[in-house]
Amino acid sequence: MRKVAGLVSLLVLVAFLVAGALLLRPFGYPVPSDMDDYIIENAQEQTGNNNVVASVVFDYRGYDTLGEATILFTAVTGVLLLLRTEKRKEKSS
Amino acid sequence: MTFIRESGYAFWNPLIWFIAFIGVMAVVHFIRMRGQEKYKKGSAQAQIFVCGEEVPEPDKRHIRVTNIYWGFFETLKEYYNSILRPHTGIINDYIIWFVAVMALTAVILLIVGLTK
Amino acid sequence: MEYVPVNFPFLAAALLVGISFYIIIFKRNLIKLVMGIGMMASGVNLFLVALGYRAGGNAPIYTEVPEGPMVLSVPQALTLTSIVINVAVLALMLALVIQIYRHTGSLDSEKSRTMKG
Amino acid sequence: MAALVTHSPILIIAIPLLAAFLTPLIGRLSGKARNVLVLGNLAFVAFLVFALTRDISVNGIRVYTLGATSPDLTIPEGVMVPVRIILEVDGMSMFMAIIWTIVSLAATIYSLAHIAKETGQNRFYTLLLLMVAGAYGMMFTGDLFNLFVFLEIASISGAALIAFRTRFADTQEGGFKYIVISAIASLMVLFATGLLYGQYNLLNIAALAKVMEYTTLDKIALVLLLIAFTMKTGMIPLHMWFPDSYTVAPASITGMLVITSHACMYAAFRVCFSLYGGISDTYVVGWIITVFGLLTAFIGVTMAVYQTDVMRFMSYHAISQLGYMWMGVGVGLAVLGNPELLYTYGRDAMAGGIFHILNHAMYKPLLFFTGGALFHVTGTRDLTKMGGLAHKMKWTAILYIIGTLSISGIPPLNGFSSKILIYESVYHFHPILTIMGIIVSILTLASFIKAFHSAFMGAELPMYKQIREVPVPMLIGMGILAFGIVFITLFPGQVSRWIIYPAADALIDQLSYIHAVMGVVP
Amino acid sequence: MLSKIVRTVANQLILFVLVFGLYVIAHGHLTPGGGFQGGAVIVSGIVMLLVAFSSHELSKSVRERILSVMESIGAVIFVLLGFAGLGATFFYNFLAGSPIFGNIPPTGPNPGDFWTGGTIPPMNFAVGLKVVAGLCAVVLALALFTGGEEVEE
Repeated sequence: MRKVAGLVSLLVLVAFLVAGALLLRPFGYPVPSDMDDYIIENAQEQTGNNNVVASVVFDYRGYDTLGEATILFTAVTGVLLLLRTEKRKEKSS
Repeated sequence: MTFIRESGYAFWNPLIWFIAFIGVMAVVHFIRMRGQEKYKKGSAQAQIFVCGEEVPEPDKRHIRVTNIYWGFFETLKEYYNSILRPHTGIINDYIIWFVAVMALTAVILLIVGLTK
Repeated sequence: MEYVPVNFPFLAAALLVGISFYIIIFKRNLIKLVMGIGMMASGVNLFLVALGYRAGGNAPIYTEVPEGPMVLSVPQALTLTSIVINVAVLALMLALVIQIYRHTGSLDSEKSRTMKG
Repeated sequence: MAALVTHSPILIIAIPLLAAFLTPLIGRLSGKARNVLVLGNLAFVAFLVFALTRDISVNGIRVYTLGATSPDLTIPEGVMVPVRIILEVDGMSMFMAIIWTIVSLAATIYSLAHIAKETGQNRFYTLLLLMVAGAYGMMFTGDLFNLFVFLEIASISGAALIAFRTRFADTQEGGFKYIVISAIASLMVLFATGLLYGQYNLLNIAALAKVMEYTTLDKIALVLLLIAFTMKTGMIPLHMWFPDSYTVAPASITGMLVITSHACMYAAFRVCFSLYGGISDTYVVGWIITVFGLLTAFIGVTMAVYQTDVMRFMSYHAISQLGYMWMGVGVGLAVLGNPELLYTYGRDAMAGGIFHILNHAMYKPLLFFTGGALFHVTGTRDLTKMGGLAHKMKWTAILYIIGTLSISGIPPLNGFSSKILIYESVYHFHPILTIMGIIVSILTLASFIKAFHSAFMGAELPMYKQIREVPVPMLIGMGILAFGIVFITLFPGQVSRWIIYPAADALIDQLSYIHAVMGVVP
Repeated sequence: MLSKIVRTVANQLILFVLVFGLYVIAHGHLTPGGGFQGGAVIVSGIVMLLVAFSSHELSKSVRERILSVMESIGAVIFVLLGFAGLGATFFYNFLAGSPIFGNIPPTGPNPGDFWTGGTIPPMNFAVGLKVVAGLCAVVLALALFTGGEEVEE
């Protein structure tokens, strides 16, 4: 019962995802591409940087990169917090 | 400064409620004043009286949570059996529900899109 | 570069997400569950980076670049971000799995369950 | 001051981040300095939030373009679409931010005493600040991918905090369930973002809403976004992870997680109203949300009556209260395309749902804190082992009573003033909604009386002879929220006029949301 | 603790891995790469050491406290670079055109000049420091099943 329901709904969902993949614009021909064209043209004089991806990562979407670094920091803190060894005098915990 | 919150169909005013509350309190206090004054704390009047039996220990006479609303659950047993069955506590089943609801909503939206 | 009638990369990404959903639903082992989530992340990343491809384009880096169009740069940045995010998520998940195994001595999502209802 | 207000949308997010990065360094030196840093930081952020709220109530929506030469330069010349990440702060965002400010401050003060005996406090407060920043980022951002990033920040820190007490097995399980659910939901959000980006080559919500054509791909993206966020919110039947995770977390974190689930609900509203507000199917989506909300309210409360674990019982109540908000806002969404119905009752229904978010954010953390206080003194969450605690914990009992009366909508407390607004307006959409809402309210009162009797009433049990009232910081943390409840109780009209109706109008008015970013160009 | 051959080769190889990682971090604004990628390369070298020698050997030399302090410092530098742009807006590239890392390259394909990029090279370094420390801490913690000792306060 569980398996059947899960399989059926999974198939329906995958059908929708595949339909989405097929209905999307043809691969390799992005239209429109205003934002990326603007970035590729102006990245060099705006950020003084040859690597457009780096200028996107650290300048145009640098705020996302701050969040990304924060997530890494969060995960490291969380892992060290979870795997800590507690030196505690045995009290009624 | 008005206390009234208008919702278009009625109004709700805490101030009026408080006034009514105070009035009721006054009436209750008046009725209590008419009662006996012979009640004394600490005397035998304050003891628990269970038809002359000796009073059980506190943890014996405390009504536990499992005993409250027993009849409610007894009456709705079928409902609770059916509603507790999906709550398996297995993480995989949670994802099954997620996938199922996503598929259901997508189908509904698709059908609605086809009808118009 | 001729026109590709069926966009296979998008199809592959969608199927990868579907397969990982299958793993997450039907595999009771917690480590396999985590692997399924990693696979789903790979599928989504593949989808994102495939969105940025432009036929016959170069990498968007002007250092000694040959002439020609450049692929879109924003999807690559998004993919980089999401890869790091998924690394972080998987690390935390594995730490939690280690803890669960320490406490319950089992990796089965049904045997290691302490709460239900 | 003006510059402070100009930059406050980002400062509210970035200052907790900076403090979070500094916390491990300072915490190594002294624990007191760390606590002072955390509390002072949150207090300063609260000041910024209220300053920004006043500014927005006067000047309308405020946008902040990150990395541009000037904050309101949303669209650079030479292109018609926004290129950089844009924070967009309107009435709804500020409403959520006010809630989050109050609850995070109260929860932090509560934590000072609640986890005083635990190890790893530096990392605890680090993650707490990261969670604060993550939720603020979710509330303020106007960019889909940025929403995903901050959703992940809030989720990961939340999962690590749920599993904070590593010596119990169930905390680890709860954290694992939370992180798995969050990871899958966020990946679906990312997939939907990719679908929208592939079609329109845009990531900004307002810009996407302007060019939205509602193709089949947009439908799929809508489904992915909506269901992912509703699962993060805990809507039935996607709620089962919710009690498992919220039960085992430290009580202060549970109170904060309630508001992060409200932040996911805010993101769902943002998707339905601001991103997909112009589509033709708002009626269907609104009906779907309303029906799910009805199920959520009813099944949640019936499951709650059944529980015997105090925190689990309150978690199920949190689910059933979420149902009211879904009902109210769902009705508002269903009539969004019909202005006359919208201004007859739809707007009031949305205001009721949003007002209920505020009330729920006041009394549910308070109740979770009282549950945590019971756990603090008795060492167990099992109601069957409790009894007669009111003899020793008078203040906790009083605060619990306030929360109980408020959550079950007993006049004159604030729960009533939002519920009556929902009942009256939803009745005109479909009467069954109101009837079920009243039944749910009755069951809520019944179950809370049950829990109150079994925990507080009765004779003093011998095993609890030498317990004492909880420490003062925990009482202060609870007292802040109780004061909020009393304030909303006394001034419902003022509160709704100041923040509730502006928030509802901010959701309804999609055009001004778009124009704030795209300019008023045709 | 693997065989002597493996340990010797790892001892020799780690130097090259570190140098390559530093190169990827430093030239993130000219060639493919950057802070995250270079940090990942360096951490892969450390994982190689972890495989060659035992994790306890490594944990003697690499302390968890130092790693977390390094990570916090990297994160603080990164966010402060964002704050420094507050003259215009948060994350404004205030170093572009200034004496340090301020050169503007000619538009179009060019050989590349290290002294360009504004705030991007410093951010790369900060992120690199952060990623190296953080991933090292995670790898060690997952290998040793412990995240350092927390003494009760």
